[in-house]
Amino acid sequence: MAKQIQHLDRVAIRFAGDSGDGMQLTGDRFASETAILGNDLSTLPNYPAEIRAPSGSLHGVSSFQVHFAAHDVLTPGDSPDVLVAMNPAALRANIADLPPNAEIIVNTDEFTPRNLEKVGYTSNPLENDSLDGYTVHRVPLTTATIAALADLDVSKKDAERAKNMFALGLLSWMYSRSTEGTVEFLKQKFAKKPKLAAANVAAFQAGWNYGETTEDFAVRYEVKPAQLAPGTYRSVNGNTALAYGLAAAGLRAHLPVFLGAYPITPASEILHELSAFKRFGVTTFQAEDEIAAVGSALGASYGGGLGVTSTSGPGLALKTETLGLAVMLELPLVVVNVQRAGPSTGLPTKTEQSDLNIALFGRHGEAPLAVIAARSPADCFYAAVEAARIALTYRMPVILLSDGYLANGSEPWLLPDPADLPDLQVEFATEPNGPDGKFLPYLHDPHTLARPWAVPGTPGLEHRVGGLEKADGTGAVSYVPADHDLMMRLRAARVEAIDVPDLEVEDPSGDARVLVLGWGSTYGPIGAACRKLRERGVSIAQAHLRHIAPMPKNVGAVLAGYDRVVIPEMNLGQLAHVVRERYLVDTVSYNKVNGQPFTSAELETVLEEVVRNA
Amino acid sequence: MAKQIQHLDRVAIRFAGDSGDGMQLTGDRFASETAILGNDLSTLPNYPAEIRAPSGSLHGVSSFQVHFAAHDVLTPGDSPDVLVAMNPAALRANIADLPPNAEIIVNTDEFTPRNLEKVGYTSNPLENDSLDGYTVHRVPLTTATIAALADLDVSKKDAERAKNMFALGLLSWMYSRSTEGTVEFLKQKFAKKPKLAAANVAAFQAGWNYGETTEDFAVRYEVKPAQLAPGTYRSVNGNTALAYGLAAAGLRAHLPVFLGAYPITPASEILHELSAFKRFGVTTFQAEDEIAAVGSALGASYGGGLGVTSTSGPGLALKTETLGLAVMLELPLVVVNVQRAGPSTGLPTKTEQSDLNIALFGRHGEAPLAVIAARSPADCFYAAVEAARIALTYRMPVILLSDGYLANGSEPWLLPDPADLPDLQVEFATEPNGPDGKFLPYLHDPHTLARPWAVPGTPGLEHRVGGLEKADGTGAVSYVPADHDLMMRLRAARVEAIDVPDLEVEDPSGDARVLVLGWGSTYGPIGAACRKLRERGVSIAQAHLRHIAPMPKNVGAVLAGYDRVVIPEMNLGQLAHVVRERYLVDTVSYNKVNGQPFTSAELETVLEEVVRNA
Amino acid sequence: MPEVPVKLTAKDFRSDQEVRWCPGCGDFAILSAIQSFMPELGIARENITFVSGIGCSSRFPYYLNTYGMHSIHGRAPAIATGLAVSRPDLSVWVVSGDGDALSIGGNHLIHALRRNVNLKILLFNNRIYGLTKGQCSPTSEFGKVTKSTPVGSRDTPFNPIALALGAEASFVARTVDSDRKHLHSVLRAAAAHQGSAFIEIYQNCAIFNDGAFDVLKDPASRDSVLVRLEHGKPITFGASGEKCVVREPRGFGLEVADTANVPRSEIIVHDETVEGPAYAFTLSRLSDSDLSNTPIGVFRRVGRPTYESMVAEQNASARAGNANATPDELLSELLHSGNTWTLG
Amino acid sequence: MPEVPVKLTAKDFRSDQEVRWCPGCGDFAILSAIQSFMPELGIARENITFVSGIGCSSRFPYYLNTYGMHSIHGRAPAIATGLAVSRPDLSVWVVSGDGDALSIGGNHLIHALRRNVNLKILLFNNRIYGLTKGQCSPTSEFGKVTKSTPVGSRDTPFNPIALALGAEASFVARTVDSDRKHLHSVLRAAAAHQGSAFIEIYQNCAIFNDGAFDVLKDPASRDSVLVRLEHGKPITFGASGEKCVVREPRGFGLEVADTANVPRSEIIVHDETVEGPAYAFTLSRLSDSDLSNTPIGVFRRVGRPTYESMVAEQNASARAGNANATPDELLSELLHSGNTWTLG
Ligand SMILES: Cc1ncc(C[n+]2csc(CCOP(=O)(O)OP(=O)(O)O)c2C)c(N)n1
Ligand SMILES: Cc1ncc(C[n+]2csc(CCOP(=O)(O)OP(=O)(O)O)c2C)c(N)n1
Ligand code: SF4
Ligand code: SF4
Ligand SMILES: [Mg+2]
Ligand SMILES: [Mg+2]
Repeated sequence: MAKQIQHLDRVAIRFAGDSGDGMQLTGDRFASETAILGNDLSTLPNYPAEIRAPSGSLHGVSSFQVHFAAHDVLTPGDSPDVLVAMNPAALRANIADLPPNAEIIVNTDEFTPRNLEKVGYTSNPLENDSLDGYTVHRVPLTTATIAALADLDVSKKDAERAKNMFALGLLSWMYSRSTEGTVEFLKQKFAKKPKLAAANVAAFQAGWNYGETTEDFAVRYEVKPAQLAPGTYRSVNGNTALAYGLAAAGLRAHLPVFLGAYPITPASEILHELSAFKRFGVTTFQAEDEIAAVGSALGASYGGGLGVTSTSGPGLALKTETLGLAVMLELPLVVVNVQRAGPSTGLPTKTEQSDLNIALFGRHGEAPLAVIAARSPADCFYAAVEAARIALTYRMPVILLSDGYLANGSEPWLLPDPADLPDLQVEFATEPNGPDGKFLPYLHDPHTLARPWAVPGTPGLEHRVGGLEKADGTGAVSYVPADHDLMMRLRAARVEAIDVPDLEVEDPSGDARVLVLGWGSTYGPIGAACRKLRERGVSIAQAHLRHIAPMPKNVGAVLAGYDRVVIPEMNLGQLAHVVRERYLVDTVSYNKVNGQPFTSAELETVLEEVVRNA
Repeated sequence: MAKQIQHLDRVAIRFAGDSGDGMQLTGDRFASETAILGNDLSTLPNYPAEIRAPSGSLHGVSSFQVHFAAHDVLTPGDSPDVLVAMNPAALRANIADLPPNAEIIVNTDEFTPRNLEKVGYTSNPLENDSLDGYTVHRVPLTTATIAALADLDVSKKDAERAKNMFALGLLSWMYSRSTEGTVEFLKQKFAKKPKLAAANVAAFQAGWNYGETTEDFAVRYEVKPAQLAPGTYRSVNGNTALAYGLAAAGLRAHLPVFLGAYPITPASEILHELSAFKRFGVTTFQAEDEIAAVGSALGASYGGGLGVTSTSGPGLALKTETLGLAVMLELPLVVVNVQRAGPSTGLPTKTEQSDLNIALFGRHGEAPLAVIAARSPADCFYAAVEAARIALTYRMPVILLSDGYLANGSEPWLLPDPADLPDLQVEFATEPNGPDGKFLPYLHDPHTLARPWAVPGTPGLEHRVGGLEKADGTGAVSYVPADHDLMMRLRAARVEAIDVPDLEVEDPSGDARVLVLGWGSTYGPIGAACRKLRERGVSIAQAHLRHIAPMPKNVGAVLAGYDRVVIPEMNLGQLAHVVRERYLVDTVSYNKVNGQPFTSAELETVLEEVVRNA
Repeated sequence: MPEVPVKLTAKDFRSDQEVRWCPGCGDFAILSAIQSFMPELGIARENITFVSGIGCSSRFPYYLNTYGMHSIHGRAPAIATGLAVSRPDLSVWVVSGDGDALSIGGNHLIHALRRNVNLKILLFNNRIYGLTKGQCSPTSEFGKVTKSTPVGSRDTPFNPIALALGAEASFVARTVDSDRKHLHSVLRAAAAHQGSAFIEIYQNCAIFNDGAFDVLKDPASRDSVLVRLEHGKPITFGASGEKCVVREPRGFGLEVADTANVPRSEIIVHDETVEGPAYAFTLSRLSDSDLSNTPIGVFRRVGRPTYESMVAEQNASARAGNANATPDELLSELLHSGNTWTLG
Repeated sequence: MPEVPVKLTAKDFRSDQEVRWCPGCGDFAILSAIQSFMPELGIARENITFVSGIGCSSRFPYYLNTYGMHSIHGRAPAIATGLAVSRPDLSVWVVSGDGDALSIGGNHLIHALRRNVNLKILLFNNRIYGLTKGQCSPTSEFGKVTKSTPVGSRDTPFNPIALALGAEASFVARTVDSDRKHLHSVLRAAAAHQGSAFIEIYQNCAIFNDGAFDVLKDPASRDSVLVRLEHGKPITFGASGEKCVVREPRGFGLEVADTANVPRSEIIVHDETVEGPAYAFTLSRLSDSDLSNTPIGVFRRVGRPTYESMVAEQNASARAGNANATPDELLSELLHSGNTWTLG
C-alpha cells in the first residue's frame, strides 16, 4: 500500500518514557538525523529530579523534545505535535502539554493494570474516551521488538531494551529521516558488543518497516530543509558551547585556561567538558568547594592564565567574597553562572533567571564588575568568548549568566572560522612603567582603565597586591580618605569604560509603539512570539541585551523611542528593576517563576495585550 | 587671680595622642563627667588601623572626640574647637581638621627633634608661625606630671604614663567639670594598685590646679545643661546598644538568645558584649567561620530560640547562601551587619553604607527578607528590638544594618522602662492545624503570612523542612510548577506584609520644596545640617528610613509632595537606586565614599545648593 | 536527654514521603537499619532531630518521622551545633555524604568533632558524588576515572577515620550499609556515647560507583578483608581467624600476620577506650583505599564532657541567683548594670 | 623550579613598606629569619610568590620584595593552589595565622595537604586572634579567657600537627619564632621537600597573648620542655639530655622517661621518613596545649609526587603530538572534533 506524503512546515516531537528507556538517546539520534537533513531545529531534554526514580513512576519520566522546521527555529517548541509515550507514566506526565489533535504513539504493552495503577490511572486511557481528541497509534512496541529480534542471539532483557530503537525506526519512517546514519551510529556505539549492535539495528529497522507496512500509519510527513548557511555544523547544548567558547578564548588569547569548579547542577557539564580539553590548553581543578574554586581560578589569573570558574546560584552565593577581592585585584576572571530555579536549593533541575540581582549587587561594599548573558545554546560559545574578551582587556571579573534552559537545550551550530573570532592576545607587563624606573602596578590605561598585568616570574616587577584599599598608581595600601573615594569611583568607571556594542532593535515594520526588551534565554520564545505577532500584522519591536553591566550606551535612546517597554523575565522583575532605576521608564513586566521557560504562545498573548493597550 | 568665666552653647574637644597615651580612656572620662552634668553629648573615637603602631608615628595616633552642648547633640562634631595633642604626631595628624582660632593644648615635652622628625616636621611647629591662626597653650605635660608626682612612690615610667590624667584635670578645670567622679573612678580602676591610684589622682588634680594657677589659662568655660528628659542614663556606643537590644528582645520574647558569630571589625564587640550576658539568657558561640555562625544561629532558631548572627561586610557575603535557606525555612533570624568601608577587605576600621545592595539583593534566586537600619548609637538598641520583632512575628530573617560610625560613636541613652518595650512573646505551635489532624508546617497566617513555629520536642508535630521548593501548607517538597510560582510570590508578599510605621517627615516650616531622605547613620549629620539651614531661614524637610524592606507604605506619597528629593549616602547611591526604581523619582544623590562620616557642614552646603536650584 | 518509656517500632519512624533513591542504592539499607534501630533509643520521636546537607544521602531526614532539616551543602554540622547547643535535651543526628561532609563541609565537621558537640554524625561514604551524577569525591581512590576526571583523579583521598582522629574526635567508627547487625551495634555505641560520634558508613552507589564495596560484602572475599573490631578481643580475621593484627616490627604502625605464626600475646587486643588517639589512628592506617584489611567497628570511644554540657554549665552558673527573676526584672537588671547616672 | 645562580642577600628581600606590627610581636623575628633565609633558596625573587590570608601574620607578603598577594581570610591555600597548579615553575609560599588557617580556612588547608600541592605553608600560631584584638582561636588552650570567652573557652583546641597528619600531609614540622637557627633548618627542609610542607611556627603576640611560649624560650625552662627532633638521632632532651622519649609500655603512644633509667636501644630514634603517618602522629601527641614536652623540628617528610607535577603530566600527555600546532590550528581541531555535519 503506497502511503500518502504530507508536507509540513514544522513539527515538534516529544519522546517520553521511563528513565531507563533511553529517551535521551532516542531523541538525540532523531535530532541528529534531522540536522543532517538540513532542517533547523532545537531540542530540550527533561530529566527527572531524581537520579533514577523507581521504574514506571510519574516522577521517573524522562523526555526529550525535538522541534524542527523548514525555516529557522527559535525554541524547542511550546507543545509537541507528536508524543511518543513508552508507558502509562509517560502518557500521564505529558498529556496536558499536548494541543488538540496531537498524534500519540503509545507502547500498548506497558499499559498493564499494575503500571496503570502506579501512576494513578483508575481505568486504561487506551480503552476509555479520554484520548478522543487525539490521534492515537497503539503500537505493541515491546512485543514487536522482541518478535523482531527472535532470531538473534540476545537475551529477552536486551531485546526488550531495544524497543526505543524500534520507536526511533518508526518515527524515522514517519518523518522520512534517513536510516544510514543511525545504523552507523549503533554499530559504533556497540562496537565492543556486536550482538547488541545487531539487535538495536534490527529493532530500528523493524520499527521503520512497521511504519511502512502497518495500516495504522497511513501518512508520512516531509519537512523541507531550511535555508541554512552552508558550512560545517555541530549540535551543541549551552553547556557544551560554553565550554568550547572558553577553550576557544584561551587559544585566541594564547593563554592557558584554568577552570576551578565544584560540581553543581546544571553547571557540572562545563567542568566535565573542559576536563577533556587538556589537549587544548585547559587545566581543570575540581576544588573542595565553590570558594576554593573561584580562589584557585583567581590564583591562576594572578599567575597569568585565564582563570575561570563555573557554577550555579548557591555556588555563586559562596563566591561573592572572593569576587570582591578579584575586583580589588583588577585581574581577569570569568565566572560562569548557570542559573537554576529558586532561592536556596530550590528546584535544581529547573530553569530561572533569578541570579541577575546577585550578579549585579551581590557583593559587600561596592564591587562593580561586568555582567553579560547568553541568549541561545549556541550563543553560549560567543558569550564565553565575549566574557573572556572583557576579562582580559579590562582586567576584571566578568559574570556570564546562562541558565538551565540554555544549558540543556541544543541546536545546530555553524562552526566559526577561528580567524573570525576576536584576537584576545594580551600584553603582560615586562618593564617598569613609572618615573625613576619604578613599577606602578595600579597605573591605569587611560582608555581601558586597565592596570598592567605583571605576572610572577617577571624580573623587576615584583609587587604586592591585596584586598585592602590602595593608592592609585602605586597600589600601596592606603588609608587616605581621598584615595578610597578615588578608587571607589574608579572601579565604577572601569565597568562603564568597557566598550560594548549598541543594543540592536529589530523593528521590521518600523512603526512599532511597543518594545519588548529581554535578556538571556528568553530570546527564543520572545523572538518566536514577535514573529507570530508580526505574521498576524501586529507591529512590535524586539531588543535583547547581551551586556547588562555596563549597559550599551544607546539603551536610553532606544527606550525613549517607544510608548511602552515590556520586559518578560523568568523572575519577579530583576532586569526591569535596573532599567527603571537607570532610565526612569515605567516598564511593564511579565514574570513567570515556575521553573519552566516561557512558551512563545503565552508571550504572544501577553505582548498582544500590551500592544493593544499601548 | 580670678579667672574669667565664659558661657558656651556647645564645644567639641578632641583628645589625640599616641596609641599608648590612653586617649580613649581620657576622652571617655571627660564624656562621663559631661553627661552627669546634664549636657547632651556625642563622642567618636578614632583608632589606628594597626593593632599597635610604633610609638610617635603618624599612623599610631589615637584620638577621641567629645561634642557636648546645652541643647541636644546630633553628631560628635564636624571639627574640634579644642585639640589636645600629646605629641607631634597627634598635632600633625589632626591639625587639618581644626577650624581657624581653635584652641590647641600641646605637650611641649614631646616636641623633641627626634619626635618631630618621625612625623616629617622639618621645623618645630611650636617655634615657627605655622600655628599662628590658633590659640596655642604650650604645656609641659610630661615634666609637669612627673614633678607633681615627685613625692609619690611610683616609677618614673608610671609617673610619665599618668600625663593623660594631668591633661584630663586641666580640661576638667577649663570646662568646669566636677572632679569627684574621676577621682572615684581612678580609685576603683586601680583598686588593686593603690600606688598607681594615688599617682593618677595626683596627676589629675595637678592638671586641674595647673589650669587654676597658670596665667596661660585665663578663661574658664561653662556649658549649661541641656533640657534632657529626666531619668536614668547610660552611655552607649552602637555596638553596646545593639547587644543590649538583642538581649532585651530575648527577655521580652521570653526566649533564649543564641548568637553565632565570627569575629570581625567593627562588629566583634557585639560578640564580646553578649558573651557577658549569659545571666540574661544569652548563649554565644564563636563559630569557625561566618557560614557556621549563621548556620548555628539558624539551628538555634529552628530549636525555638532567637537566633542571631553579627558580622561585617565580608562576613555577610559568606552568609548569603545560608540566608537563602533561612528564607526558605521561614524561621526567625536576626543578622546584624556593621558596615565598614570598601569592597573586599577595604578599610576595616572606617565607616561606610555600602552593604545595602547586598542586604537587599545579595542572594541567589529570589530570597526576599526584611532590611532595617539604625540611625544613632542609642537607636541601635531599638533597631535591634525591632529586628527581633519582625523576625519573630513574621518568621523571617531580618538584616539590621549598622556601621562603623554608629558602632564606635557614643551618646547618653535614657534607659527605657522594660514594660514600654514591645511584648515579643510568640506562640509555638502545639497542636495539629490541618484537616484530619495533620500538621501543616507551611500553613500561613492570613494576616502576618507567618507559618507555625513548631519546635523539636513538640509531640505530634514532627515534620521536615529544607531548602527545596515546597508546596504551600504541607511544606512537602514539590516540583509542581505552580507551587514554585506561588511560593516565590508568597515569599515576596511576606516581606510586604510586615507592618511598619509610616515614614515621618520633619518639615517645621511646612513650606519646604526639598526633602532630604536618608537612612542609617547619616541621621545625625543630616539632622544637624537641616537644623542649621532652618536656623538660617532655609526651608527643608527631612525624612529618615528605618525600614528599607519593606518600605513604609506612605513613601511614595511623601516623595510626591516635594519638588526635589536629595539622598545623601556614604556609598555611590544604593538607597537612591531603590527609590528611583520603586517610585520613578529623579532623585539627587550626594555621595561620599572616603571612609569618613558626613560632616554637617558639608551637608549644609550641599543641601542649600539643592534648595537654591529646586 | 530524657529517655521516655515509649514503645515504638520501626514503622513509627517511617514518614509519609515516598523514598526516592535509585534501585539498588545502599541508602535504602541504611534507612531501614536506622528505622529499625531508633526504637531502641527509647527516645520519643519528637525529641529526635535529623539534620542533613545536600546529596542523595542527605535526603535521609525526609524519610524519618522525626523532626528533620534538609539544609544546604556541607553545613549540617554547623546548623546541628546551634541546635544541639541551644537544645541539649534533643537527640541530634547529622546525615552527610562524602562530598557533603569532607569536601565542602570539611571544616564544620572537624570543628564539631574537636568541640565534642553531642552530635551523631553519619557519613554515607560512597566515594562518589551521587546527586550531581558522578564526579570524584575526597574519598574516591587515586586514579579514579569519573565525569570530572576523565583520565583519572590525581587527588590523594582522605582517610575519614584518620582525619576525624586528627581532629580530636572522641568517638570514631566505621560500618557497612548492608550489614544491619553491625550497623546497629555501631549506632548503639554511638548513641550511648556522650559527645560527637563520627560514623563512616560504606555505602553503595548503584549508579555511579556500583560495587565499590563488594569486596567487603561478597561472601567469597569479605572474610579476608574485613577486620571486625571488638572491644577487649584480639584482632583476628579471616574465615577461621587465620589472620591477625600485630605491631610493625620496629615501627608504630600495625600489620597483618598469620595467626598461626604469632604468639597470642602479640596479637593486638582491641581497646576502644585508649585515652590517646594514637592507637586508633594507627588502626585507621591498616587499610588503604584499596579496602584490603578494612577495620570496621568502633575505633575510638573516650569520655570527654560534651560541648553543650559545658556551655550549659557556664550559663547556669551565670544565672545562679536569678533563677526566680522574671524576664522584665532581668531586663531591668541588665539595663541598670554598670555605669549609669540620673538626671532630673 | 629553576634554581638560578643569583647571589642575593636578606636585604634584597626587604620591600619598601614600613613594617607595621606591634613592638615585641614575634612576626618581626619570623620576617627577619625568612628574609635572611631566602637567599639560600637560590631562586630569583621574581620566581617566588607569597600568598597570605587576613590577620596580623598575613600582612607578611607586603614586607617581602617578591611577588605577593594579601588575599582574604582563610582562602590563601585555595588561591595558592590555583597559582601553583598553573605555574609549577614558581616557588609558592603561604603565610597564615591560627585563625586564618585553622578556623575559617581549615578546609582549604586540609585539602591542599591531601593533594600535596607544592606549597610551603607557614602557620604563625599565636593561639589568639591578633588582628581582631584578642578572641580565642582554634589553638587557644581550653579554658582560655579572651574577649569572646570571658569565663573561659570551652573549645578543645586542635593540635595542628595531628590535624595535618590526619589530612595526609607529606611534610609536617614545628618551630619557634625566636629560634632563627631552628627556623632556618626547618625552612630548608621544607623548601627541599617536593610537595606540601606544613610548618607550625609558635609566635608571640605581644599584645593579646604575651609570653604564651615563654616556657619554650626562657633559658630556665626551655631545655626541660623543648624536644628537638633530629633525623636519625635518639630523641633526648633536657639540659644534659637527661630525658628521653620511649614507647608507652603497652600502648601506641610515646612517653617521656629518664634517660638514665632506659636502655639506649629503647630510646626512640627519630625518623622523619617513616612511610606511614602513625609514628609522626604519635609524636605529635607527646605535647599537649600546656607545652610540656613540645617536639620541634620535622615530624614527617615523605616523598609523594606533587599534585601539580601529576596534573602537568596529564596535560602533557594529552598534548603529545600537538606540540607544534598553532593555537588556531588547535582551535580548528577542537571545533571539528566529534560529530559534525556539513550543509550546502
Ligand atoms: C553550594 C552547593 N554546591 C554544590 C551543590 C551540588 N551538590 C549537591 S550534592 C553534591 C555532592 C554529592 O555528593 P555526596 O556528598 O558524596 O553525597 P551523595 O549524593 O553521594 O550521597 C553536590 C556537589 C550544592 N547543592 N550546593
Ligand atoms: C571573612 C572574614 N571574617 C573575619 C575577618 C576578621 N578577621 C581578620 S583576621 C582574623 C583572625 C586573625 O587571627 P589569626 O588568623 O590567628 O591571625 P593573627 O592576627 O593572630 O596573626 C579575623 C577573624 C575577616 N577579615 N574576614
Ligand atoms: S545516585 Fe547513587 S547514591 Fe544517589 S540514589 Fe542513586 S545509587 Fe544512591
Ligand atoms: S596584635 Fe599580636 S600578633 Fe598582631 S601585630 Fe600585635 S603583637 Fe603581633
Ligand atoms: Mg557520595
Ligand atoms: Mg593568631
